Amino acid sequence: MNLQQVFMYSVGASLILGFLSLTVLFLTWLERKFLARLQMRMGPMRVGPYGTLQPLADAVKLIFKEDILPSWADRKVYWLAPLAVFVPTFLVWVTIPFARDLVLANLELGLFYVTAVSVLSILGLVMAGWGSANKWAILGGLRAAGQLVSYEIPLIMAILGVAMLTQSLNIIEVVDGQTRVANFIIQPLGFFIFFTAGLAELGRTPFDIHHAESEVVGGPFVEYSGAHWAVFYLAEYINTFTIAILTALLFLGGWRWPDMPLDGLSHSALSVAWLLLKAYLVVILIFWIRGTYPRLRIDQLMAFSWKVLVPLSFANIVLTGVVLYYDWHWSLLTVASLILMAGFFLSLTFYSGTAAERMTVSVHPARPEAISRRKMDL
Amino acid sequence: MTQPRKREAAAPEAQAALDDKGLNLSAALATHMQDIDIKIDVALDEVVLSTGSENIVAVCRRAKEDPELAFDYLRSVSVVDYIEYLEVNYHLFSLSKRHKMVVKTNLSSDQPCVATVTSVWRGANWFEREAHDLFGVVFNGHPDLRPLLLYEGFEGYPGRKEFPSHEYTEW
Amino acid sequence: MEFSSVIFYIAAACTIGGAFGVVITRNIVYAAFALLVSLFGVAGLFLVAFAEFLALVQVLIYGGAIVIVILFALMLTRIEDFEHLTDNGQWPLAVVAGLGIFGVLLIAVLGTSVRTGPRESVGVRDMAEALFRDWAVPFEVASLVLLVALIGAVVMVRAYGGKD
Amino acid sequence: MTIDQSPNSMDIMVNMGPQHPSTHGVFRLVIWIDGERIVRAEPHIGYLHRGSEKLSEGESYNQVITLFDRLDYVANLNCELAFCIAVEKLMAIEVPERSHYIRVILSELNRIASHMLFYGVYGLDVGAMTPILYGFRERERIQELFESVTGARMMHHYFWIGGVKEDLPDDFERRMKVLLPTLKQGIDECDRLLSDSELFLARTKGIGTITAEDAIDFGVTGPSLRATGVLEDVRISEPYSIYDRFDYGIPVGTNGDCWDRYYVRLEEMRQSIRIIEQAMEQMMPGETMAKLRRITRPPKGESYVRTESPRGDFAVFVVSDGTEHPYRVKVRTPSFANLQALQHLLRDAYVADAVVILGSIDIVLGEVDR
Repeated sequence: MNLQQVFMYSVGASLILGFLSLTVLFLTWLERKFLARLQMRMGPMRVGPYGTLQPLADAVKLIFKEDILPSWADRKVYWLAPLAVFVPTFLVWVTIPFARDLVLANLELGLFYVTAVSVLSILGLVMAGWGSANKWAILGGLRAAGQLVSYEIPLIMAILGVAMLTQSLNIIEVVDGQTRVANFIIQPLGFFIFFTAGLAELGRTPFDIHHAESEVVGGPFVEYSGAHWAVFYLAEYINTFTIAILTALLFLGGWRWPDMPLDGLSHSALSVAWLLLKAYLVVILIFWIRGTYPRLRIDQLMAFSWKVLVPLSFANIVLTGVVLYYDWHWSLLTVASLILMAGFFLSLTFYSGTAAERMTVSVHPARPEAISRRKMDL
Repeated sequence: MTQPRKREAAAPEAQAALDDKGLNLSAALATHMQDIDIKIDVALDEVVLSTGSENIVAVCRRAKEDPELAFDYLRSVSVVDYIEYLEVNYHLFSLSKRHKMVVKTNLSSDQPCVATVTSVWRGANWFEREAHDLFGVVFNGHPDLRPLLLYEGFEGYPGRKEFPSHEYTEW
Repeated sequence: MEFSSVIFYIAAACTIGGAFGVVITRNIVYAAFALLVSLFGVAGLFLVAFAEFLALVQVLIYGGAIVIVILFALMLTRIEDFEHLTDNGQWPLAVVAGLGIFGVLLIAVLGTSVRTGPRESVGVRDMAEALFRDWAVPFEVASLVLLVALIGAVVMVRAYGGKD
Repeated sequence: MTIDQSPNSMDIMVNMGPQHPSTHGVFRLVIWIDGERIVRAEPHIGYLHRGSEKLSEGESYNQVITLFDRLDYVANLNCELAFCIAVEKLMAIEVPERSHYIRVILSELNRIASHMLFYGVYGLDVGAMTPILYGFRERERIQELFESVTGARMMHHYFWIGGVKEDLPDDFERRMKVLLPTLKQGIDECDRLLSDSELFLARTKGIGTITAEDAIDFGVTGPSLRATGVLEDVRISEPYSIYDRFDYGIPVGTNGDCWDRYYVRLEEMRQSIRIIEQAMEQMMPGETMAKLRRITRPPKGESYVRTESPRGDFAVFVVSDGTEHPYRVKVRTPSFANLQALQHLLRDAYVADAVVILGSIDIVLGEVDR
């Protein structure tokens, strides 16, 4: 490695950092606007046209806010924690391509690298929880550790399924493998597992238990304020975008499916646009889920991972392996995956009972002559 | 500081009128509580049962467990400070029979002391704690008489008439 | 100095420094973080040796899972009771054990002829074939042992945990 | 594991509140947790104790109503109603027909507003973000109407002893014609948004159950009691005002869990609308205030009046000594008694359940602490 290469890498890394920061600014605006749409309100409207400058105003506010250090906090761990969350989230982007030739370092083990590095940001959350010397923060840190470690497994297994299909761990090769058919058509089950586990990794709404405001009041971030809190925030949104773009790359065909007609520079430009479009669709889906669902409880969350997602992801791998080994047509995998998924959702509805069984509230007429005396004669 | 007001003798009394349920109840009370020293009276539309403080638990338990009375629901426990004595009111209601009654007992102002009814209705717990807070009534046998509404170490009984509300400055 | 030697010295310093940190620090959580540094150093050494897969496994399993589980256990216990490690009588034994292992490793390293010079990294495919074809039986035995350990842990926790 | 076991030395004590966002006011719940499971819980109240009962003894009867506005600050009119009825009963006042209807209509509207607040906040408690905006949208419509009727959004002082302060505004009927159908639609929308959600059911079904016997024993009333399957509503068990003139339903649950408590309230809003519709039809023009002396001076005596507030049995015990000040006012507030059952409800709960259970009994701290 020579000096020029080092220089190139530094320029590339700072470009990615700039791009990610801008993306985060845009994502915060998009989330607020989109949720506002769901909730019949306007969202930010005052700063700039349609509130477009609101993220900037927020950023400025956060930077100028006082950084508070709780007196009992473990100073070193407390200040290091935001960094420990942010660095891995950023490092993941080293190997994420925007187009075939637009990538900082195309690692042969790209997919494995992504999973390995992204695990590390859990450590930052645990550090934040412990360093804050706050019981809610510790509780949140523990929840984060438990949740993220368990959901790592189905996530990796879903990625493994994709790797088996393309016989490669290189992300660009994975995308190239989807020239004809995107992976989400071949492996709907894998797509479902990856997206669900990805949501859990992000700590987004049905799985946002580690910083649930109504329970652990922000979890590991309770005591943070100002710029340090902003770093957590930045990391969280980068993570969201990472999962979205990974979904687009691994399952939605990246820049390939359906294939681009153009060549050369225009091809690259179009590729990036196509990829970002897919990624933003996933982002919107994530926001939509946030606006719709309540949160799970920690034991339900764990049970869902270990009892549902992990067995399903193993089934996905076995199915893929069988189909690949006997060299059957890919549509067989689709059908088998769909049957498994349908079985899962059917058992879910069967398990929770019919609408009539769930309805345990009945209305009794209040007219004295018509009162039926249920349970009154105790 | 103004003298606490006493009840004026000259004021007119409110008219009492019991409905059918009340009449039935006062008749039933006379037979079902024969062995306890009680006095049955009427206040507005409610049956009033007055008894000595030593009989409170017995009366309440009888009122709850007797199938004819079946007072399963303790509406509230409230204390009225009549300067010379404190009156403790147990407002009862029967959810199955839908009749109501108030049990009254008088305690001395200096050492208000009565047995707890938490063993009869668990719901009496906080009502009694509150009465202890505000009026200083000691409920013997209560599981936990720590201050509920006031903070630990508050002095005086702010519910009583003699409490100097207007002179009281804390902060 | 070559670029790879720079990385090697950094990684080696991390490994040894982290290991010393684990032993020296009195704060048990700091010890866990020092262990993390040491494990990352090892990952860096793997990287220098062109074993990228091993390096990533090191990061994923040790950095991600093991250290987090250790921290998890530390936090579930009451921190104020265990904030400072106390000396106990085991350190002479520990020194003996450490020196013993060091001696064994030293003999093993000195007794092996080490090839130096540029090396190609081992491909994932070669590794997979080695693991799942040539060494399939030991691999399965190892996973069986882990399974037994897992079940044993569950049984032990159940025995203490009461009704659930 | 029971809730009252003594905490183990390994259990962590956590203060939930008074600054915790899900305690619905300044309520402090001290919990001892073993991992995520609650081993012991101890509620602490009194942070909002303003001594309303004592203050009442220094005010004239009509001024006391303003203190009652501030007890249950999300269902102010229901509190005013209880005190007015208690004094009127003591004085044996015949309240004019029209003011009865006005009181019923406004109280029921306030019940809907209160339940809508519950609905929204409950959504937040289980982690859903959207319900609160839907709930507040409906609540806002009612508040706007209140503003036009009473001149205030919250602290109305509109029900007076002997009637209501003044007649309804001219456009009241027209506004109600628009309001009621929109409210109905809004309630249905809220219902669809949350009630059937698989995750919401998972969080609330079977959580925080209480049997009918236990609930009665603890003095739990209102929707929380009805959720256990007891058909008990002050409006039918001890009718006051003119509630016996309407045809409506009392929702009753089965399991006494969080979902039942939630859905009983949701259904109650629909029934309230039925009452309001009938009241609007039956209401005739006429006097709104009984002929009274300028200074209210009830005869010597005491009256205890129960009303059905959105949270349950809201009762007022007034002792009069014949002067223009009440001798003693005791307020029996539903949240106070319901909150006693919290320790019982929290047995075997997780930390996340604590929030859901506390939310489901819908306390208002102004009412608990008085």
